[in-house]
Amino acid sequence: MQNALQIVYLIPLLPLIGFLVNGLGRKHLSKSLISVIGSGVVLASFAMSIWVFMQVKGMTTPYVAHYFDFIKVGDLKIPFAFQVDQLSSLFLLIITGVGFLIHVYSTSYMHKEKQEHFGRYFSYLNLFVFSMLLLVMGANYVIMFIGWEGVGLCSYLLIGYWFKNTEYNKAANKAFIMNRIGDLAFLIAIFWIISRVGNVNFNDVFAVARGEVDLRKFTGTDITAITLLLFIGATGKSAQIPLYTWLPDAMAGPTPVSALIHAATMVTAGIYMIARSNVLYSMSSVTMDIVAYVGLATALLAATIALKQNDIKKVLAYSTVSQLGFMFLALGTGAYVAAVFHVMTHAFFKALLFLGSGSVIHAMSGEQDIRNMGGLSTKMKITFVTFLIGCIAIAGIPPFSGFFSKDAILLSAFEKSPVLYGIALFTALLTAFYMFRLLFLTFSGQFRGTAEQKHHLHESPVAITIPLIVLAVLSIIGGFVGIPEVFMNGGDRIGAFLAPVIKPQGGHTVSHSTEYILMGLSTTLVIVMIIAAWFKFRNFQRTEEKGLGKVLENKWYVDELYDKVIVQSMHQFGGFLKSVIEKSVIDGLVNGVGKAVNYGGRQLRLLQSGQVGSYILLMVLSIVIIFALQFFLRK
Amino acid sequence: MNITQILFWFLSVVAIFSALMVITSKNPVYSVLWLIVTFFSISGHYILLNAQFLAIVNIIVYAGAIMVLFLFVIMLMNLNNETEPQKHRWLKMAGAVAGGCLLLVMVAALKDTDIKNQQAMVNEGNIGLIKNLGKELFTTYVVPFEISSILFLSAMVGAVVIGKKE
Amino acid sequence: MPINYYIFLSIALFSIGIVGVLTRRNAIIIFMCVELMLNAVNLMLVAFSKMHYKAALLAGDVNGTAGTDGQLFVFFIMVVAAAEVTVGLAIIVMMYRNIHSVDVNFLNRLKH
Amino acid sequence: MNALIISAILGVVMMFSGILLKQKTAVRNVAIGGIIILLLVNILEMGGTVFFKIDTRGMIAFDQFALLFNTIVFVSTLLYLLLSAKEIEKVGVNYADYFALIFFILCGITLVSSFKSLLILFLGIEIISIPLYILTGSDKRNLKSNEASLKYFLLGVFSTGLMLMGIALVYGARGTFLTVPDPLVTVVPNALLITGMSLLLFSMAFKVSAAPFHFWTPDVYDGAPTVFTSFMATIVKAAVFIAFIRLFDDAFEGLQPQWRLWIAVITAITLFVGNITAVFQQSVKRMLAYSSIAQAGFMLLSLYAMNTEAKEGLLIYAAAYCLATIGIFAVLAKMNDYTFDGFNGLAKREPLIAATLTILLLSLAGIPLTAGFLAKFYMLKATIATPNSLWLVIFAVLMAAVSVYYYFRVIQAMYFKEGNDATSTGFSLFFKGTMVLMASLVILLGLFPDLLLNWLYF
Amino acid sequence: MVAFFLIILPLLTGLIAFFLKEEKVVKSFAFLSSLATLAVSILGLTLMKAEENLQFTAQWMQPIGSSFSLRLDGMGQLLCLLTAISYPLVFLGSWNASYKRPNNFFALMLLAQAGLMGVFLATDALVFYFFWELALIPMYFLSSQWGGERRIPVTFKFFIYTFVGSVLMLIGILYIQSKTVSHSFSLNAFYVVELSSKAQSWLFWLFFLAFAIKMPVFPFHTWQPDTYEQSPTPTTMILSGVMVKMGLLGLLRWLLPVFPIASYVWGDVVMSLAVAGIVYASLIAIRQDDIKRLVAYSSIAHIGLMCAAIFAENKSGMQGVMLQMFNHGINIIGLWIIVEIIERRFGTRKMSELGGLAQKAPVMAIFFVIIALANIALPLTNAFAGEFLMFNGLMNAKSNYYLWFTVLAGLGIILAAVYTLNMIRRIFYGEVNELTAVATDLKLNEKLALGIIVGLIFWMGVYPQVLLDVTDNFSQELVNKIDISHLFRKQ
Repeated sequence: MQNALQIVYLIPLLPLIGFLVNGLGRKHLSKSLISVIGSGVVLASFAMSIWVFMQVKGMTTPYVAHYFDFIKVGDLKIPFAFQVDQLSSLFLLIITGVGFLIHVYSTSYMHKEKQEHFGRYFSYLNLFVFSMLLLVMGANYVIMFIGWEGVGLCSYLLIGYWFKNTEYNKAANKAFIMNRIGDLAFLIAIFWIISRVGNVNFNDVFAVARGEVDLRKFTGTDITAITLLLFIGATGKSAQIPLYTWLPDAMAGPTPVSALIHAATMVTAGIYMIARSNVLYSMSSVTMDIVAYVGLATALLAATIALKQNDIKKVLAYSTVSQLGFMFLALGTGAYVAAVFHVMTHAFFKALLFLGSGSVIHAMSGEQDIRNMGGLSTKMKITFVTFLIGCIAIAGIPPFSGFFSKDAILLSAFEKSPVLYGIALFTALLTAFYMFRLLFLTFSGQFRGTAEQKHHLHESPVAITIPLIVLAVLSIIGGFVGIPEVFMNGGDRIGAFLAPVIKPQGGHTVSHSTEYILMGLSTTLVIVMIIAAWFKFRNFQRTEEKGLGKVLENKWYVDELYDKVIVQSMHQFGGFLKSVIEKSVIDGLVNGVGKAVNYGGRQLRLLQSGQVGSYILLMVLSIVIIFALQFFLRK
Repeated sequence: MNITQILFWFLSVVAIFSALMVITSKNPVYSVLWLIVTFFSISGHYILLNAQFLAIVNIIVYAGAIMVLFLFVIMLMNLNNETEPQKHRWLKMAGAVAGGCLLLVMVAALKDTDIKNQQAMVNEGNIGLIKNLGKELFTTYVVPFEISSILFLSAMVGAVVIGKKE
Repeated sequence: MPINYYIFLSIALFSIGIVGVLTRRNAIIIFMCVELMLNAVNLMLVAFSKMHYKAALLAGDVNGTAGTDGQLFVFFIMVVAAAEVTVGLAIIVMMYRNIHSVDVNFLNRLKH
Repeated sequence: MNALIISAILGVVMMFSGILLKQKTAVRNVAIGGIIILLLVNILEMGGTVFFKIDTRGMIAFDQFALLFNTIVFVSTLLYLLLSAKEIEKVGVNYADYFALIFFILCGITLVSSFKSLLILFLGIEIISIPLYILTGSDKRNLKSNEASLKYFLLGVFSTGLMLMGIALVYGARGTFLTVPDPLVTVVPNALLITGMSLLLFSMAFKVSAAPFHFWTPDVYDGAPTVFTSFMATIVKAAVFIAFIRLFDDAFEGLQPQWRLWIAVITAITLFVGNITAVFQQSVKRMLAYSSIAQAGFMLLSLYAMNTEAKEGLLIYAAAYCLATIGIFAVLAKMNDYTFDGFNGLAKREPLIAATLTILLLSLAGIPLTAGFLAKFYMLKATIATPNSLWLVIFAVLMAAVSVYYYFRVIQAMYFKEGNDATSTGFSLFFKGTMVLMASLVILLGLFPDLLLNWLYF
Repeated sequence: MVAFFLIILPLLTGLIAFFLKEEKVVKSFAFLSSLATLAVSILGLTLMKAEENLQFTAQWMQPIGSSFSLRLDGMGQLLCLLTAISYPLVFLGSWNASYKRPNNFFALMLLAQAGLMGVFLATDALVFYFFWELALIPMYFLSSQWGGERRIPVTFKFFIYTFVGSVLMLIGILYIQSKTVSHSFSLNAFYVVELSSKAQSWLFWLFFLAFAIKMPVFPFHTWQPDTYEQSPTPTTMILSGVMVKMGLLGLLRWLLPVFPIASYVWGDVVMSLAVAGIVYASLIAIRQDDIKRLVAYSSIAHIGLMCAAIFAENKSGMQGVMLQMFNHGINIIGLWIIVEIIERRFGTRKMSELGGLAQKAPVMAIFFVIIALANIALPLTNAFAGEFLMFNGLMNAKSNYYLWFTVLAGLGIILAAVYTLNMIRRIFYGEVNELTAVATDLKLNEKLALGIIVGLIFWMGVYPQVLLDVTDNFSQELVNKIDISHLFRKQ
């Protein structure tokens, strides 16, 4: 029954409708109605996605739905078309599923907002879901880019949701602009592709890349350039070095937003894009290496920073950056499936963690500094348990979901080179350490907040806890779709599922024994780390950071560096142009002409002395000169 | 060196000398007188060229009427040498130099024209006689002649407009 | 008589006139110098007229009237000169009435 | 021929009208009637009906070109009288004589526009100049006027001397005064001829106030009574230009290589001096004097190019320039304050006058849709057609851009600045009507130059 | 006939408007007239597509080889539509503003419209030049009569500057005319004229100067920010929304096809100027505090991109420019409308003195954000397709430095985001101050105007094909005209 695919356009359309309804009616609709509409549309498209997912399973070739020509100039045709295949359908599930939960969560979390702002919030969320769906469903790079910029816009709007706060707006601008830098690279990549292929449809591009279309061809440089440019685009969206600094600041937005956009979905767009164009990437080893190294570096850097952060959301933000780094490492080592797998699991547990932190903040009436928390485990059981699950999942302890995906990544890293593996493992350990630091500081020990904070402490309402529970369950079982071959033959269902899109490279080169050793090693070390964290932070008293700790607390001063080197110098230069070049040089020249004319007039005037004698003298002299020239120069 | 040439040279020297005196003499009255001398010598040239009519008219109109008019005016304003202050020396020099240059360039320009070996017919050729001129004037040149009357008319009107006391 | 002599003579007179115009400040004298220039022109015209007459004779038309126009032009110049003198002296007198001087250097109200 | 004789007669008539008629208005009406008659007879002559058949022995030729120009002159004079006849009466007691002199000048103009002999040219120029000396000095109590008149006179007679020298030399070379010598007289460009030609060039340049012979212009135009400045700056100047182009077209066509370069140089200098000096002026009257020099520079382009387009262009230029300048001077004459500030806020008090004045100024500046643009357009077109003269064209248009600067100062003063009400005497309805007529003429000519030029070819 | 009416309608109504002294009357009269013009231009696009409707020729100045001939080709359609749309928007948007001597104001506005239409329609060089000036003069009077403090010197500089450019162009026109076989000013004669490549080179610069000053392209732009700042905002809307297109149209219709060789030879120089202008203007825009100046500089950047794309000389670029010419007009008019409202309400244009408007005037804020985002070419807004095509054109340009041009021009996108978002933040976000505390939201007419604009933004953003189809043939022909590859094949 194809009809699910025929109406696939409904999936993005419903959220769009939700956006319009909530956006226009935000003044008139009641909060409850807004919540129903907002979450309802997403739920609907979630249902659609499941339906689509069912159908996609068996397909070998992607289904492309062509609606109209977005741009048609000469032989360049850019259709407005959707493409549904295994990869995109998987992402559809994640986006709409997690999205729906977070909508539900928001209904209660944002309930204190004024009504019209409440409506604004939900319309933004729906708009985001719409753009994200556009991004993953686009059948060519341009449609993908439209979604790409769309999600950027929504993140901008949602980060600056509390627009009275200038700091938040600055953070929003920062996010948008940094994304734009990446987007430019993305655009140039698109143009490059057009100049070589003539259009941007995934199928045609990959066909050309595979050399199935003989007339047009990519040279090696083309591939490298295009893939690199695309990757730069990805670094912007997925917060990799050097464009990662916006993500921590993006925590200015409401917590559900951080959960949905800056943890579960948007930031994984980069991974999606690269996985989508895996054909191209596989053809350029240079890019692959770069991707791997950048990913690993980011993972490590972010993890180190996360060690010393005290804002509960900042910690999670850096852990997100770090996890994204892991995913890029996977991509770089050619383990696209592992990357996508980790995207999924990460979506579950990171969303869980963020929502948990949200619940905590909610309970602490806005307090975000973990140094002022502690001992909440007694007050809010569900939150604590789910949060704990999340931490275990991210730390990667079997059989929680994080373990499987991370293990796959580590394995592929090991295959590439043991060094990579070593660093990756180290990072993983750091992850475990800082996550449990967070956990212990928040939930164990004594309460360190103010009295009336203590008085207000309470478990969050159902609308918040239910999504937590659901996500917790998912974080536990989510890993079983990708059980390594060593445990169970054909356990890697996700790999099998994605096979039509991502060609599985042949079986692993490492022997099973080594694989077991690696797993054991990582697991034991992680547990050791957790225990270490327990002893260190069980009962915490604040101390002034110094030395490396201070550097870490200040995020290696990267923000300051950027500010000095780029922002400030640009401002200086702009000011220089404005006040010197524009005023004095260019305009000075223009006005100079006028001044010169005026001056000439003033001087020439003096020739008109009023004396008859001098007049005649001048006349006679000019006559003499002309005669002289005429008769002596002519000869 | 026949008599004509002697006369020519004599008259030329007189003309130039008196002309120089016109522009150098301090007293305006002297200038006028010297100018009259110049006119007479030019009339001499006319006679030499056998243009009697012009010679006579020159003496009557110019030396007679016009210069007398000048003389009257000068007397009327009783200008004499101290009434005319001197120009700045350098301006004078500049003027003299400019005029000299003009003379030079024109002489240089005209010294070797292709008509330089042509002759001006002297003391014969009767076109200069009143009879011929009159005939021409009242046949061929009657229109310009009448037009010149308009000129006089306008000059007269002008003189009245300017001169009349209000 | 070679025509050049006459040309140079009249050019000399003409230039003297110009020098006079340039070096004197008395309006009347300047005017007189202009008259001198005109006379130089007259002389030249007459000389040319006789030259052309002679040329015509040599060309062979006896009792031709070639060159008459030159002398007639001189006549017209005199006419015009007379007219100019009347007007000019009138203007100079008017000027004198107002500023009691005929010095052209005092004519400097209008400048720049 | 009609115009020549009628104008002379009218001059005499005006002289006597002063004695016979006592009211000023009557005299004025006679003058206006006279100019209308003049216009009619001239148009009749264009149609082919000549009242006086006189054999001028080829010294005068009233060809279509000359007649058309005369028509332009008479029309402009008519408008001039309509606008500023009143002002003429204000100048002095013997107002009738002023009209007489104006008619004598017109007589001279008909001569210089149609001469075929240097003698006629000479007489014509003199008939124009001598009355002008008078008119310049006609405001006798005003020292400036006296001074202007004396300066004009001295410089004028000096240039006459130059011209006569030139004529004499040309005669020496050619043996005739006719500008179109019969082909039997072979003319080789010898030194005599070239020198004479150059001297004529200089004296004519003086008359049209082309640099570096322009020095008299600002002083004289500034000193003379504004009404007469208007007349001599427009109609007379245009006439002398026609004489200029006729002279060099007829007499010295063969010598083009000798004079073209000098014309170009003089044109460039004139444009430069005229425009640049006008920029810094404070008095509108003096600015207009310099602008007339600048416009002369543009007209000189027609001499430089010397082709059909140039001649047509010169006619259009003459018309456009006369119309515009006469109008501006007419308004200026009614101003109490000749500085730019005198025009402040005129648009508020006299919107109609301001609007028409703006159109005229735009025409002078050469903005499209006005006759002024078309005039300049023709000049540039003619010039660009002549080989390697691009530098001159570019220079010319740059100078035109400069000219915009000082013309627009007036517009700015009228529209964008606040002023007090006492700066101008009132404008009669008749005056306004005439101004509107002029403005519409300017626009009409700017849109359909053929209206004028078709007269040349029928 | 359509072509003729497009000009004569505003011309006549403009002249009539001079005599309607009553403000309300003249206002509505002008508005109706602009609506009528819009109707005509839409007719030309839809019902009366037939060629004979789109052409108009009348005898005029026959002797000098000129004739009053108009033609409504693809680009003409587009730009006339833009002009026709912007006028009602401008009138509607600034309905609440009141001017002294309103009759002159609206009359001059309409006359300017006639001039613009003429420029867009003329297929005769002389007529083109006439309208070129005719459009300029009313603008000059509008700006320096109803403008700000320093209006007189500023607008005068603008006038002289553009005038110099145009007279130089006139020389070029005259020269070419003298070289054409039929000695005619008609466009087609210009297209087939034989010029030596040397002559082409200097003629190219004569023309380019005129257009560069008009657009304006760096470094001939210095008149523009001052003029935009000093002019009354409705005038500024027309200046920046429509008038700058005169320069672009000049390039497309009168420069490239007439001097294909020179355009190819000098293409790199021009593109470098344009691209330099993009970065330069954007950097300056970042440092602006005055909203008008900021928008002015951003406009310079946009125009620079269009100019560069034109000299990419391929169809993608051309189509992009066409699209962008229209959309840039719409967007910037939208921006000006809001700027004008702000200035009228608060008497200041300094961003440092504003802030927090989003709380007091949410509707205004939403409109402004949408238009501003359209201005930085966010996908699914109208500017995206245009800029996309232009960049694509740059990327596929013949020039050897195409990559550099693309990347540098791309910097413009980022910088545009920087200054636009900062502008939004500083005007609308943050806490209110005592100035903005009393702010009120949009009035109905303003809502209407902005609503239309936003509607257009999304329509053109989602389905730009509407416009692309209009200009498709034109661009194709243009590209064929300027293709000089056959010359190389010869050698």
